[in-house]
Amino acid sequence: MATETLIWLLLVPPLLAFFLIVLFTNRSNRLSHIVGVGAAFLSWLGSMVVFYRAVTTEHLGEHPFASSFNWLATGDTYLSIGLLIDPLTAVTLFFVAWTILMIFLYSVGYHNFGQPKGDHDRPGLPPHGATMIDAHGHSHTVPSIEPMYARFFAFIGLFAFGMYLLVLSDNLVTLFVGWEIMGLCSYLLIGFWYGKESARAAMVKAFLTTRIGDMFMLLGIAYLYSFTGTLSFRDILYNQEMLNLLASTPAVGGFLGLSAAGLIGILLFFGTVGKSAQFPLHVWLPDAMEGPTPVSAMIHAATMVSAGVYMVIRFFPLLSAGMEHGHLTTAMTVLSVVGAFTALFAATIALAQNDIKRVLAYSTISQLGYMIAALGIGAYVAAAFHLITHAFFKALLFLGSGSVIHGMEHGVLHTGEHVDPQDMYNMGGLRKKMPITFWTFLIGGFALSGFPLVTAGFWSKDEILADAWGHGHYIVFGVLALAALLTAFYTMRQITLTFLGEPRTKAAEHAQETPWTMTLPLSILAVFAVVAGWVGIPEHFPGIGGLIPNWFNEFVGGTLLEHPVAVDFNFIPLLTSLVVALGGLWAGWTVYSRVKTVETVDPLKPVLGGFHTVLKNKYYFDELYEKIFIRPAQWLSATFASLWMDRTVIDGILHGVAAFTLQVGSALLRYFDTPVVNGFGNQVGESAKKLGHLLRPIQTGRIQQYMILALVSVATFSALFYYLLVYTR
Amino acid sequence: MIPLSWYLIFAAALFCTGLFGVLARKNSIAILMGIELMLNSVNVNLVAFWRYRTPETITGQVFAIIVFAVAAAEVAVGLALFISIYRRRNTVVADEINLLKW
Amino acid sequence: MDPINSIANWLEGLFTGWGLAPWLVNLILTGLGIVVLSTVALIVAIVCVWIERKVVARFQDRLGPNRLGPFGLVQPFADILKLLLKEDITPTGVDKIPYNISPIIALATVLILWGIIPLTPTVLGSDINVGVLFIVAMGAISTLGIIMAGWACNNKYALLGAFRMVAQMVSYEVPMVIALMIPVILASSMGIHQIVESQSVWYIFVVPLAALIFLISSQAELGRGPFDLAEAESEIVAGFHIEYSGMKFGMFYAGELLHAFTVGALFASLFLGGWSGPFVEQVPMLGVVYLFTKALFIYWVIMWIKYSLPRLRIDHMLSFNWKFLTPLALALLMVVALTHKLLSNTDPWVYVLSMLVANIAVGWIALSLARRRAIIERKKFEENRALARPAESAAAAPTS
Amino acid sequence: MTAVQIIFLLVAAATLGAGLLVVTAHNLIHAALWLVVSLFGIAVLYVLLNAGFLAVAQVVIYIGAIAILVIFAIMLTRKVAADSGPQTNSNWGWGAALAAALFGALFWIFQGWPGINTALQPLSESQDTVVQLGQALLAPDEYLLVFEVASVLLLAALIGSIMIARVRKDS
Repeated sequence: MATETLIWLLLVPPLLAFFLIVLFTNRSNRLSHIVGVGAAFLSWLGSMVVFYRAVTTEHLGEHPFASSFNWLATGDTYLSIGLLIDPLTAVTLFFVAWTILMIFLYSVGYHNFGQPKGDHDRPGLPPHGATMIDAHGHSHTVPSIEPMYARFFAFIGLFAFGMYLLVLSDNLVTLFVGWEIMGLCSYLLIGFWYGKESARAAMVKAFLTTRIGDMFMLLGIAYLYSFTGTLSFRDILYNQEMLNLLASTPAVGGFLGLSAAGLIGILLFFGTVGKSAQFPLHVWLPDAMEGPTPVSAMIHAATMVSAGVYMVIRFFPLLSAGMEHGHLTTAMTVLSVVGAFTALFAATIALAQNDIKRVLAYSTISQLGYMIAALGIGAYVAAAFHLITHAFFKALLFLGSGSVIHGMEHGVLHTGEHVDPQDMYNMGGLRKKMPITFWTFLIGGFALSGFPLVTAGFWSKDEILADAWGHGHYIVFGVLALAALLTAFYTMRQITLTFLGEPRTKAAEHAQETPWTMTLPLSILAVFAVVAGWVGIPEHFPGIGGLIPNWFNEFVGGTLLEHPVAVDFNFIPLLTSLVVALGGLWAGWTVYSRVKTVETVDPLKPVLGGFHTVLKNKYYFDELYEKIFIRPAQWLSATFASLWMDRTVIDGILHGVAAFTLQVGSALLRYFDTPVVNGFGNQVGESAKKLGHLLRPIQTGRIQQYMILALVSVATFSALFYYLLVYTR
Repeated sequence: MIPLSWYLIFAAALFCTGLFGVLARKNSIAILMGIELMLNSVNVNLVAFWRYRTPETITGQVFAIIVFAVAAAEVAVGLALFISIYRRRNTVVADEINLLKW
Repeated sequence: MDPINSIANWLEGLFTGWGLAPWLVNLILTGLGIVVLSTVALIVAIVCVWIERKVVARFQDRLGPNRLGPFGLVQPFADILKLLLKEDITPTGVDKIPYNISPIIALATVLILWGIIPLTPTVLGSDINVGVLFIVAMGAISTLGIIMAGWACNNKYALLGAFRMVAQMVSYEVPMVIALMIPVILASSMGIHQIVESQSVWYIFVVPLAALIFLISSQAELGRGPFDLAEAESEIVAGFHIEYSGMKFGMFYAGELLHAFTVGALFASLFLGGWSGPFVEQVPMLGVVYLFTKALFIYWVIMWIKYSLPRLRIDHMLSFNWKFLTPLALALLMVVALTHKLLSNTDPWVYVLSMLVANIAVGWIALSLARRRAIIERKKFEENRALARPAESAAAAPTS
Repeated sequence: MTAVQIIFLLVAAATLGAGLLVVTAHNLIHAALWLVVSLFGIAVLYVLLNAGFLAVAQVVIYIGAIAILVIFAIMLTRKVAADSGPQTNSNWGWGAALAAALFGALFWIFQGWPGINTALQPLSESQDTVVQLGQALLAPDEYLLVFEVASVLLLAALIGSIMIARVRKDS
């Protein structure tokens, strides 16, 4: 089949699955997950075919697979929408397809398919477990199936559709549509267990926070459309005249001396800030952990946050438009500052979190900051590379953490002691209980902290650092290096607390390995977490450099108009990344292998002192926003709007008006209404009656006579008009 | 070589014939037949204009097709109406279907 | 170069040699062609009479006409002679014009179909680009002829027969048109000639289900086989041509037989590759032989069905069409169109095989659905069915 | 006076005559049959206009479906076997006058219209109107919407006519 046809078909299965499950199969859990996973599999299959064809095509960058049609008639032109496969899309599609399929499969196990119904499970609450009487008459408490199993698959189906649409679309309209579909789905999925107060709060928070970013993004899109008259990537990003024009014209109002390109870029970047949780809009991401773990993985690793970065990478030509050698455009400066800061800042917070998923959430924020910073300093390929490797190992880590939690929950149910199955302090020693989870998690964690040479994370991070050094952005380099150090540290902390040492609770002792539907995705993703890095090894790397050609750079670089040159090799960044990775890991191990019991205080506390509390409370950002935005808004609405404005002014006016009107009304009634109006009305009625009697004979009830009358009158009038309009002219 | 005017005049004549049928026939079904004639004359006009004025675009024929569809629908519903009227009032003479009089 | 065209060219040269205007020559040649073609068709009809009688005889375990000439070959001519010599009765109270026109329409609509059937690669009456639709149009006109006949006779039985026949034809036109659309989709043309030419693989192997639907619905179009309610002797004496006698009846009769054979020829052209066969490129006239062989085979199948199956009840006939055949045809059309769109530029074997599989799948699904329905119906019927029981009193009566 | 013109004149005359008989014939069945004749004439005119598809579609739809339907309806709604007496209502004079006036007006408008004598260009050989028609009917930026609406209309008519003409149990 022609690739142009195939890429359209990629979108169909997830959407179809959504409707099928919602409309028909939602009664049967088995059917629902068959439909859901089947749809994911079909899309995955198609994506792999497309990817294969893409990589085997010469000069895909110049001649991508594109197919579009005129959709919306805007005046005499058409707003054309369509799909596009260029190298960037191809690689993105690759990891999106893999992670989505893995996550679908994982959800089957995570929601305890095949387990009995819970004793007192209610829709909207996580399953509490069911008691079973076994053959010997002992009653066990075993995990119970998710009450809204089918609904979950419907949601993630729609979510997958949104992501595919966003990745494949060749214009901002459909990209934004996919973007918003995912926003909606993340809202629905974060609040999937809507029975929990915190989940409800988190879903609203996530929705509103991202909405702020989307608002700016919409502004950017509108500006872009009004400026260029098109929203297609090929027309804007791949013709140099348009870019130069955008770069040369000053922005509306010319504030900050921005160029149009710069302003649009920054506006679009705000969308990304919201979507991929960059500082200052990062607050929603940790709370999004209220959702089921596959959702966290979906949102954080595979799809939504990556989507933000993907959009910025996609618009890199616009952002970098008008960049001379060396010095960055304003937009890029903004990117690098925000990115680098976020990277460091989130990493510091991650140090002090105890919830296994929250740690990962903050590390996600910081890694995304990495990519943004990389883009900011113009390391296009490096950013894309890190996007992909990160997607794989972060999905792996999230699913792994989910598996850990699942195992812990099993233990909790088994022992019946009430401990938080997500708190790392309650774990420990899980490597014996859950070997597969442990090894895969270890691989993921090492990839995240950039363990040298073998892991994917090392290559991508090293490339970013090398770029930063090579182009002489030493501040960014320093900040990122520090962030990398912290990353390695907290990753090792997490691994140590979770898996190493001895079990610190009975629940941890009775934790149990999860079913194959969960471990299989872990294993597959672990493979990618290692090998994904080998496609991007720089040629001049000592020893192994050039064994495998730096295919990634060649391929993805082809997306841009002029092929970006890989920076020549330099030992300083390499040494730096080696030092930070290994040093961080070693430090994490030495510090946290000392934690023996649940009550042990975090060894960092004495070191950092008060600052640790600050970190633990995420720099009090939630409280800050509470104080700055929410409280004033509430106060304004309560005091000003409601009390003063409504009650006093408006009500007062109303009452006054009402009283006045009553007076006037009675006067009118007495002196005007009764004599004049009524009299007139009666007259009208009478005359109408008379007229009716007059006209009565015309209405014979014979349709043909009516028609004759109508035609005669039409003829007369047309003749009249003809005379007036044509002859007397 | 037929001039366009012939088609137009023919269509006009047919249209007026149909109109007369609509205005003057007693039986409702005959009125429907008159309407059919009018629709057909319109179609002839459409196709003739297509052929003579814009032969490169197919618009005229498309319109004619749509008119076919409309005519079919109209006949189906109209005849169904007449049949049910006949069942209730035992007549299809237009003048006797005058409940709405006065 | 086949004889027919060469003769035509020779005549053309001759006439122009006489100095006739080219359009006049054209007119004469066309007229000649029409005459020749319809003569051939009518002779075929006469042969059909013999074949029909022989075959029905064999089906009913008789010998059939065997007295007159070898194998009774001369029998049909005797029949014609009889029909010609019969007195031509025109009952009182008939509506003259329709009464006399309808037999002509009944025969003409069949004859005119021969104008678009390609006999050989080189010989066909006219290659109109909407041939398939033309077939349907002629069917419509024959419907008109029947209802005219039924009404004009001023006879209740005739009118009833005409009503039945028309209801049947109008409703079975729907699946027939849909089934006809499928070869059109495959050949991406409505012209019969192109359809025949584009059959590198006979369409009956590509879309067997469509062929089946077409066969069934044209069986109903013909009003024979299990669908011959229009002339159900036991109920309405002979249907719409009850009042006709002599050659008028003969025309109806010939029309019906020839129509059956024509349907065979159409089926052959649409699904069995028409004139195509070995050595047809070298000797075009072989095409006629192939076409007629295939047509005769289909004609035989039609007779086979007709003489093997009992007559349907009218409501069964209609509900079979509206509740089974039409939905099936629609579903098949969608499936075929989709498959064609998806696989049109793949390897032809993949294409043909997947098309075949799709057809079989659709047919199987439809059949299984119908079977389930039938089981339900039968249950419903057998529940409230009065079973004959021995009378209690008779059982209890003392035997003395 | 070429052959085509002669054919046109004959067909047009037949069609018009049949049309007149449709609106004047006493026997409704005859009127319906005349309607068939005039519809057929119009099909022939389509052929003269190189609209072969329309011609055949005209035969299928109008003669095959509509005319048959009309004949059925007439047969179902007749009190006596033969209609007798004039089939025109009291104010047929008005109708005739209006029709004549309309024809006059149209004729006069044609007189004024310059495009009335447009020369007929032969269609280009490459142009296959059937293919063109199909693509035009199904192209999203051409008449797809119209097509869909028409099909919905047909469906509505189908259901509606069944509902109207159905014999209800209660009555």
